[in-house]
Amino acid sequence: MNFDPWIWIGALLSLAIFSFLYKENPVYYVAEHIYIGVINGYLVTFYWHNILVPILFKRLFSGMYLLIIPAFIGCLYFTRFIPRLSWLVRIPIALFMGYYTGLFIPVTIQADIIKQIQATLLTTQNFKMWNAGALGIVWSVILFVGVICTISYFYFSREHKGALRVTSRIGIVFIMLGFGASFGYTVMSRVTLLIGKLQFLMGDWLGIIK
Amino acid sequence: MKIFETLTRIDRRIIFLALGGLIIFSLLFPRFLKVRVFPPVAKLYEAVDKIPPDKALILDISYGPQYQAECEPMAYTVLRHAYKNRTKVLALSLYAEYLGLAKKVLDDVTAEYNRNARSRDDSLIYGRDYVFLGWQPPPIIPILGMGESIAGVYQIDYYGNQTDTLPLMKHIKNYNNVSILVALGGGTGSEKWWAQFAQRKFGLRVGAGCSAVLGADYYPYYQAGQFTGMMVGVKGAAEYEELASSRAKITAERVASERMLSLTYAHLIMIAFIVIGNISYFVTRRKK
Amino acid sequence: MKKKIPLALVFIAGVSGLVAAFVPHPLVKAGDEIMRNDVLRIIQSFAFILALSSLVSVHTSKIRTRRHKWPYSIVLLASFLITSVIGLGGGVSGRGILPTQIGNFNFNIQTIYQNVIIALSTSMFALLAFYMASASYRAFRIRSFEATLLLSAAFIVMLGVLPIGDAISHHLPAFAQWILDVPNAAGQRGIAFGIALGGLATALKIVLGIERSWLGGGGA
Amino acid sequence: MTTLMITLMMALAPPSDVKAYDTPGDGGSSITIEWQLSPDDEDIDGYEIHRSTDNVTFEKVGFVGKGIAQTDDKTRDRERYYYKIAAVKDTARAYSTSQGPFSSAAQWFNTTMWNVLIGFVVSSFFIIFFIYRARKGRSLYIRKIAGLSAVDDAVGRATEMGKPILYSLGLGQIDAIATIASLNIVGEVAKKCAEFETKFLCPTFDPVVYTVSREIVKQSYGTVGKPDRYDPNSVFYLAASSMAYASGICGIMTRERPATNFWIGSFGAESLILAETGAAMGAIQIAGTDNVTQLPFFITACDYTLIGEELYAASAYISKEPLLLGAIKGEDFIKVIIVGLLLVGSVIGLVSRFQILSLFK
Repeated sequence: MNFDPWIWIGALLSLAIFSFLYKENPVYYVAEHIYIGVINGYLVTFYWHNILVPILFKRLFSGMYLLIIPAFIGCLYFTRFIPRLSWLVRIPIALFMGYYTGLFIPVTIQADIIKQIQATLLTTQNFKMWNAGALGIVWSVILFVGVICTISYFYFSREHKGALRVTSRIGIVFIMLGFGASFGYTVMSRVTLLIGKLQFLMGDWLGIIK
Repeated sequence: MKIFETLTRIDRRIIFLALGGLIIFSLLFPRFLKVRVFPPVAKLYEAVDKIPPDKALILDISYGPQYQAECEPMAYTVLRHAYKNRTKVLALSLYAEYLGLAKKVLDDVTAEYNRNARSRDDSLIYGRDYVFLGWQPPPIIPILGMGESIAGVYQIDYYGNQTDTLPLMKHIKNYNNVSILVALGGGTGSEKWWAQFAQRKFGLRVGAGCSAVLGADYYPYYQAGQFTGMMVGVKGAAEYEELASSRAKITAERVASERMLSLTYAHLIMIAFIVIGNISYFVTRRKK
Repeated sequence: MKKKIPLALVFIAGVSGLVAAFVPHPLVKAGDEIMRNDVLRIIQSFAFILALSSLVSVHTSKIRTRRHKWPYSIVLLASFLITSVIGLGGGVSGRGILPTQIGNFNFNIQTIYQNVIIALSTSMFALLAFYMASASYRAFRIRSFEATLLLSAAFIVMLGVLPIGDAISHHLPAFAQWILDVPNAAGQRGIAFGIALGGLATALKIVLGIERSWLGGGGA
Repeated sequence: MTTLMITLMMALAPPSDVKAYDTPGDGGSSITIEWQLSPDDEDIDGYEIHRSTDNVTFEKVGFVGKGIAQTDDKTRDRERYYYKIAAVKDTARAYSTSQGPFSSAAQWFNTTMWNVLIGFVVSSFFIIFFIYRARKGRSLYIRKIAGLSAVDDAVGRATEMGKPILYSLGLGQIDAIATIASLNIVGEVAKKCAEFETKFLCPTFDPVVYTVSREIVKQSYGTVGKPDRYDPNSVFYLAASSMAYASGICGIMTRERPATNFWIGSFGAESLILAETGAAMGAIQIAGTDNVTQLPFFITACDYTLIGEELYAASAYISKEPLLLGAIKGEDFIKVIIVGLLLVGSVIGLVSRFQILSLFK
């Protein structure tokens, strides 16, 4: 058995979390509240030492007075406590949201539309991607049909009747097969993590296994 | 027929108990499971096995605690394999947080090797046989910079030695003296960066080891030849161990292969519950 | 004014973001970097302070009014305070003004991170293994066409990734990989198109001021 | 020694055909250099890039491995540069002839993104066009979305049982589109809770999202005429770390026992922890996310799941705003264009020699 106090703290907190599997209980609640408290304390440290001090205060005091502007905009969040000025909260939010949505538009067009079209097109070059010889053509065609049928499932402005009903049903087949497969694949990763965790408890802490 | 009714609604705690109990049982009585080796791992093994004596292996250990269980066995088995062949090894981590995990692997495997060494020549000596370069931020700096000069990027190693004074570093100048880099990333995507930058710009061969969750994302890189070989999840590590044991005759403990047994139990019990659920569902529904 | 100024700002900010993506000129790039690395990060830190005030106020009010299970709130506030003091005073690497070591016992913020936060987060992560078992038992039934598909794909993959699947048939692992590479990729790609278009439309609506829920007014 | 060096140099063939040009679509300060590999490429260490401003004194500015025939060099804009490439083996160098002058400049448009620009213009046009049509009062049909019709029942059920409703906006920041869609839905759900006087709980992850959602919920209570029923602590910040957030919500679920859970927004691995704990508590659960990797878990553990774009459609649908609905029609129109592009592109790709893939870089 290991007598390092940190190993004990880690082990007991882990057991407290696992106790939730049986049912909710005071031990879990204590761990939960410690978790939320500690993580926010850690985030305070992070925001202070990694953002506010180096990016704002140090530079502000060394002469970059313009930084007072973002600091002022940031302070507008606190107008929430003053009912007459509370609408000013919208200003930092507008800046934040506006800028990131603007940046988002070209990125998503490039990564999620143009690149995906490229990978789906039926061309001899894409057939070769599979390293499967003539079968590559078959896989590419199945993929192609699957993509188009899945898109049709997300066609909202018409009732799914007739041809659209058929294609959207096929789309669902692809979606569900994919979901099942990625569920199955993820199991392996999560179970391994659990095995590693149990090895820590039984080995590093209790010392009953090697 | 009442039994089937109950079997459609097994309390989740029974499932938890069965799963947890089986894993604990398998850990108490460890046995390893033989696995068939698939081409991605076989190719990686070949590449590491055929490293010429004048060239080195770089091992990038950049996984965090969430992927430790999957990626750590990979680090152990690759490093053992390299040591067994007396391949020169440079280890590094792209993230400061994970240096501790990297150091642990390096210390453990080196000590294990040296315990069986009979003479000084036979044992691994720091600076002559292996070097721990440590960490240089941001990741792109070592990835590109080592193409020109490794000692230029890592002017001091993890222990504070002047890197260019180490005997090993006199021969290993840049990627031209490196046969393959094995990147064990686990969730950060760093394996891709090695392929995108070091591989494309310097023609460095890159092998990857990643979590099972990322396997599908990384497979295209292997298919396109950007990864020379790859290990996916604990199964990939077990396949490598299989080769290390059967071909390189490494006798060390096979952690991943043992975990494969626990993993098999876990999968089987999950599958068993799904089957039980369906049979009893089928029976009770027919009755109605 | 209470709505017009924010709407004008969101438009200006949105167009600047858009321009920054298309224009590589150093002037624009420098502006983009200042915006993302300095301005927005500073603004975000203030939002975090506001959020913390919510955390503290919820729990102090619980303690004051002796609401159901209030003692846990003391645990939360205490661990929050202790960690903050150690982190702020002791510094990121434990070399701050506050001592973070007594004898051999080290308690700087990194040690707390390594031993408390990581222990807790990996344990939560490990719960997933159990929950996958219970969720699959409950939901993977041949109840409907969709559920059957979900079930069979998961079944094949779960077997296929194991040595035992390989022992049943050498084709099983390849088949599992195939499901992942072909039908899964097709489904995901189709979903991705929809998400991209929906995202694009929402982004446009925000920049143009058509989507105003964020003003707090709900709807237009 | 000198003789040895000369013989070595003579044995080494230099690279040829050195070409250089201003790197396209960048912010300047970069010149791209290309060359033909040395015939001795197999044996050499790599290539050195040498640069000069006067074509007389050259300095080494870069190095690439063997087998590589292209690189870029950091430059000062408008300065004129000459380049030569050396094949390197140990101390031996075989230089190509020098080429130049070349200079770099900053561009005002990233020419490699022309296809993105076209995509942007075309899709914005259709989305705005259909929004405009909707504004004129054209009625639009939107197919039924299963999770949405359940919202009313879910709120009603919680009211009957006298239990609260829990709504999570996910782990995305305010710039995540899923979060914004979720903000639309949270307002409507809060309105229903206000009407039925059902207790409403909204633990948040991101600080900025916290500030926004608080305003929205407060406003919702005002809209239905019950501002006094609004509890300022109903929307609260929990923790900006995924597993801490999950552990907190698990605790809240077991203490407050909500009858209905909404998981709408962007989620990571914690999705199953949330949904499975909720399912074990017997709550009705409605989920919606655009994180494809988490959808399988919501599908298995929740009663209703809005898949990807359904979430955005739902947010437009639930607000019954014709302008928002118009955008959906526009999106559908673009889908038809995409399918058309796929079909036409494939035909061109199969029958002609035209490199169709190059259009979609």
